[in-house]
Amino acid sequence: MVKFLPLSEAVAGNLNDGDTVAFEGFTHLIPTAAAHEAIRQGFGELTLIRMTPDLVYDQMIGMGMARKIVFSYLGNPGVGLLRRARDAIENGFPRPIEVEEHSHAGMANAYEAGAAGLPCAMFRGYRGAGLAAVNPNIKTVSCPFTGEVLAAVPAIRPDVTFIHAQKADRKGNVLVEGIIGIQKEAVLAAKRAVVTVEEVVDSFDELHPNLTVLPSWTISAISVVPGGSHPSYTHGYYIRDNAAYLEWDEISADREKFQAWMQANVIEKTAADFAARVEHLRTAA
Amino acid sequence: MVKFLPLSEAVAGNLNDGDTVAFEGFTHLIPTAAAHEAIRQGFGELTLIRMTPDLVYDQMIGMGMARKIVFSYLGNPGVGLLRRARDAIENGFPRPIEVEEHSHAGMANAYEAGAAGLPCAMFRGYRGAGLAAVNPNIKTVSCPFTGEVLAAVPAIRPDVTFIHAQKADRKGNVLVEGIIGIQKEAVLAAKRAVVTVEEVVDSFDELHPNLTVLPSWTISAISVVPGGSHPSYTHGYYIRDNAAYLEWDEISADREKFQAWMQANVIEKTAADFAARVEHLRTAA
Amino acid sequence: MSEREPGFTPNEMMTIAASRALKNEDVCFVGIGAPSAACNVARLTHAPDITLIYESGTIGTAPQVLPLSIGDGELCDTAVTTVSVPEMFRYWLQGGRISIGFLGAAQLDKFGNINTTVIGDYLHPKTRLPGGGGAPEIATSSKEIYITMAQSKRGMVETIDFYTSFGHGEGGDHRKRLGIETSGPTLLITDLAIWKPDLDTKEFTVVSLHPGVSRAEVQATCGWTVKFTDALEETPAPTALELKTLRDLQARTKAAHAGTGKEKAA
Amino acid sequence: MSEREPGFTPNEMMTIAASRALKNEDVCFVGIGAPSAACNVARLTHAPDITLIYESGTIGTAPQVLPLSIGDGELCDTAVTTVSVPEMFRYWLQGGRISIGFLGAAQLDKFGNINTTVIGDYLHPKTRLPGGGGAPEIATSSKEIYITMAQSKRGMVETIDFYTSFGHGEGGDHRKRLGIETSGPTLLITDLAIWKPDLDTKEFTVVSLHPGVSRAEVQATCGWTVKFTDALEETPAPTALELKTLRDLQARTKAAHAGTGKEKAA
Repeated sequence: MVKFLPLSEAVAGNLNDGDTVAFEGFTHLIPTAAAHEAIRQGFGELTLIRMTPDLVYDQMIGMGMARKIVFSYLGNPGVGLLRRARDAIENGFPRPIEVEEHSHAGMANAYEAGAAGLPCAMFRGYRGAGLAAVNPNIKTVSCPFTGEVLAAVPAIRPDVTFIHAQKADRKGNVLVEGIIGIQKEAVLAAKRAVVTVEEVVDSFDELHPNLTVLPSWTISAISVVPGGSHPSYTHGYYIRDNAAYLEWDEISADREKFQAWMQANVIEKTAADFAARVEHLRTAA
Repeated sequence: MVKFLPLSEAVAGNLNDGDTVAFEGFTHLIPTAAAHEAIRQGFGELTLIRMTPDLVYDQMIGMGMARKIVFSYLGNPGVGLLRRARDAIENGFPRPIEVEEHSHAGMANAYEAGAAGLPCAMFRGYRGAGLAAVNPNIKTVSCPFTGEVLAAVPAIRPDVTFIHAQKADRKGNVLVEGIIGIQKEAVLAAKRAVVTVEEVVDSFDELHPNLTVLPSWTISAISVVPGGSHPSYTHGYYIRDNAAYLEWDEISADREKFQAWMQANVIEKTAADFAARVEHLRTAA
Repeated sequence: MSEREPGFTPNEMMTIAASRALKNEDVCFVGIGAPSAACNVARLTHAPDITLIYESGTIGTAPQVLPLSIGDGELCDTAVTTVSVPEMFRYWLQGGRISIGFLGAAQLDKFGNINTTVIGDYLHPKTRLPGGGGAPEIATSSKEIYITMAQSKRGMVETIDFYTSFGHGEGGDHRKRLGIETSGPTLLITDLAIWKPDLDTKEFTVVSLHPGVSRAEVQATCGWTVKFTDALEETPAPTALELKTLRDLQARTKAAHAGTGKEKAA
Repeated sequence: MSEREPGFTPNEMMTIAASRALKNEDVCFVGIGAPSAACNVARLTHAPDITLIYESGTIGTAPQVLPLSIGDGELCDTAVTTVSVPEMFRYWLQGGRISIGFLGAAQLDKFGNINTTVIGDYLHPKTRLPGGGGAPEIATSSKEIYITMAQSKRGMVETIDFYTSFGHGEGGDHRKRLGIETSGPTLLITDLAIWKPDLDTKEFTVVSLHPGVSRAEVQATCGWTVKFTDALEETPAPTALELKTLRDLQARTKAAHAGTGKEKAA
């Protein structure tokens, strides 16, 4: 059953060296606080899975924690490239990193198959695309009725998935709303799931019945971390810190500047520091 | 683009003899008014698709309109058997009817594949089940990564789907809420879609962003028919008329009683008669 | 010993015995024809946090009255969340999240195979039954299957007419041979007895007789030669609380559904 | 003739020319790197009912300011509905509901094949770019593809380094030979010209030069030998309304995003 834990305990109890892990969020609700906690605890040899790796994976890769990355868009959203990831791929710094690259459709279908307990996903994809030639995890199946050849990719089944969400109720059910992305599938596909939330409310009784609610028994641990998705945003709580994304482009361009920033803003900080970072971004709700 | 039409015109303009048609609804939101209009207009040689055929298909089959039925549960929900459908299958009365039978998982996946534009669906199903031996539309595919043999069924692609929903806005977007069943997939899988609604509201601006809304451009025609799902129910408007389901068991048990009931309650009535049928079932909203 | 109620019907005993088999941590898929009464009695007595899932898409429901169909509004109103039917069958059932699939049966054989499809030949049936609904995949994707039905020679037969859902097939390791990794039927609760499959043969064997029921009665209402375990027990009679919970639930249900009335004559 | 504005930049001309190509009935998938400015100018001028879909799951959005990422909250706030990412790619893109897929490009060849993956060898890249995101399937599932990019010899090349998304391949009926049934790239709008594929060869051919642009300028900023149609036209300059709409949109965008500020030092 789900446990409400401090983030440090939730991360320590659910992530291990060598794990295949997904910190998911599609521009919205990126679990930055959880990722920073994982960085502080210094895990290594991780296989990082995410459709849009974003700043937190740039940081983990820059810190040398990843042996492999599985992704479909390796960018700083709205800004450009991810410079630490580039340095690892182009120069093997701080260590070489294995790359498994898909399209968004490929990753979305692979997560869906993971949530659905299937060994693989089937879809109409990768036709004429170069990825099919360089990624051995892109194969084909034939429709037994029409003969049409469709793409197949293995299901994604992370050891553990981390997401950030708006709120939990006291029983440990979790609400995700707004741009819901791939989070539900990433949680249901994983062996274990850790959720950071903005707040805990008494009950979800008044919620509309068709919202995206993850029942408590699908989650391993919940940690309350207000501001935990900064510099991404949490719909209904605070807006995106666009300036921080622009700033990251500069910080990540330089190896030393990166290390200094990580030391000051991640290593020497805690999850409790996130609340202050979003104070000026809170919306009039 | 979607048109707001009287139900008689919406049915006449979108249904044809010989069509493959789905009147969907999973206990909730059954499009009874649309089905009765189709009965009044006397279409024939239809292939009727539905997970849970229910009273309206019992009625269409009893009226001799169907040449084939595709289904996964041929019951009167909460009561028992569908006696007109039985008479057609067991005795060929009023005409023989072809049967294509699936499991719920098979039908749900087949609709999903239809909505997703795929030729077939793949899932873990029918293992050891007798249907796999009697339905030639149940085949297998092998996972190209694990070798696991999975079930495959052709996608469902109706010529036209009819559903009932809570409301439309003036632009023709449609909201379905509560037990949403398979309706979204049934609409998106179809070439044409006709929706009956309880009411039209000015705008959906205040709706939660993650509700099940079908954009106007996915729908062919909308007809306002208050009470249009009776004796099923419309969440937030009126409750299920359980007595009518029990009563149907008697009516449908006898060929003459059935004909008399159809004459009095369908043929000689119009869509406008549905509102009065739910008056005593309306909930304090 | 808990207090006992002297008078109860075989059906009440069946429902209450079934409810006792459910645990607080169970995630129970209540399929077509299954006794949701048992699941809700469990929820209202010893298993308050049990998760009940109906195939209409309602997850974690806590109905105050028993639903007449698997898609009643009450199920949605009291659910933690309500999802689409494709999601229900893909993420929740096929995803391996169901601990107990609870099935009823029109015809059952001694290996837990169930027929709710046809009596007679499939193409030319004597009686066309409703069919499987969710059962074919509930039977193979749930970790375990509980079956409950009132005994009769017509219902409990040597050979069923159609394999709507697969139990243990011909017994032994038949499930494994078909690549099915779940346990299948592990419990059968009738109005007369509690049955469990033999560890090797997988044949349902009576392990407990309900109070006052004889071996002969069980055999007289069963179409196959019944096996009884050596250590045969007597099912504890319903407690006062269990009976009251079940009867109150049924009374609330009757009152609520009577309220809908039938369409008024025009 | 509509009123003309004397001063406008090549980029403004590009955005406005692209916006004109969109129709009120279009369902437009605005992919990574694509000029959502063009889509929104169309929506704010001649195509008020155009459906804009961003791959984050927002369907029918009408943002007041341009999103910085494809997942900005503004897109959700103004959408008809917001769905999950798997649903977006399965039901909406793969389902064949998109009339126009709008793509940008880091590298483009004359057959509309696009590279946004790597410069150099895939396994040992000189520059690792962000990759395709939704583009590989946008390129094959949308009924038509519009491409927009500023011209440069580095960007418009004879041979791209990687086929992130497939255009017309080697030209001719290459799409059909791969079983792709959609039309592929039918329009290229740069800062200097409007291009359409030759009916047979599928090579992009200049059909209209923006005001004041010469053939030589187009050739000087393109890495392949440019073909011009016989009936070469001049793109009508932006109208005052078009320019005002675009500039107001960009001003609103700048003001809105400036408001977020950066994290205060601890």
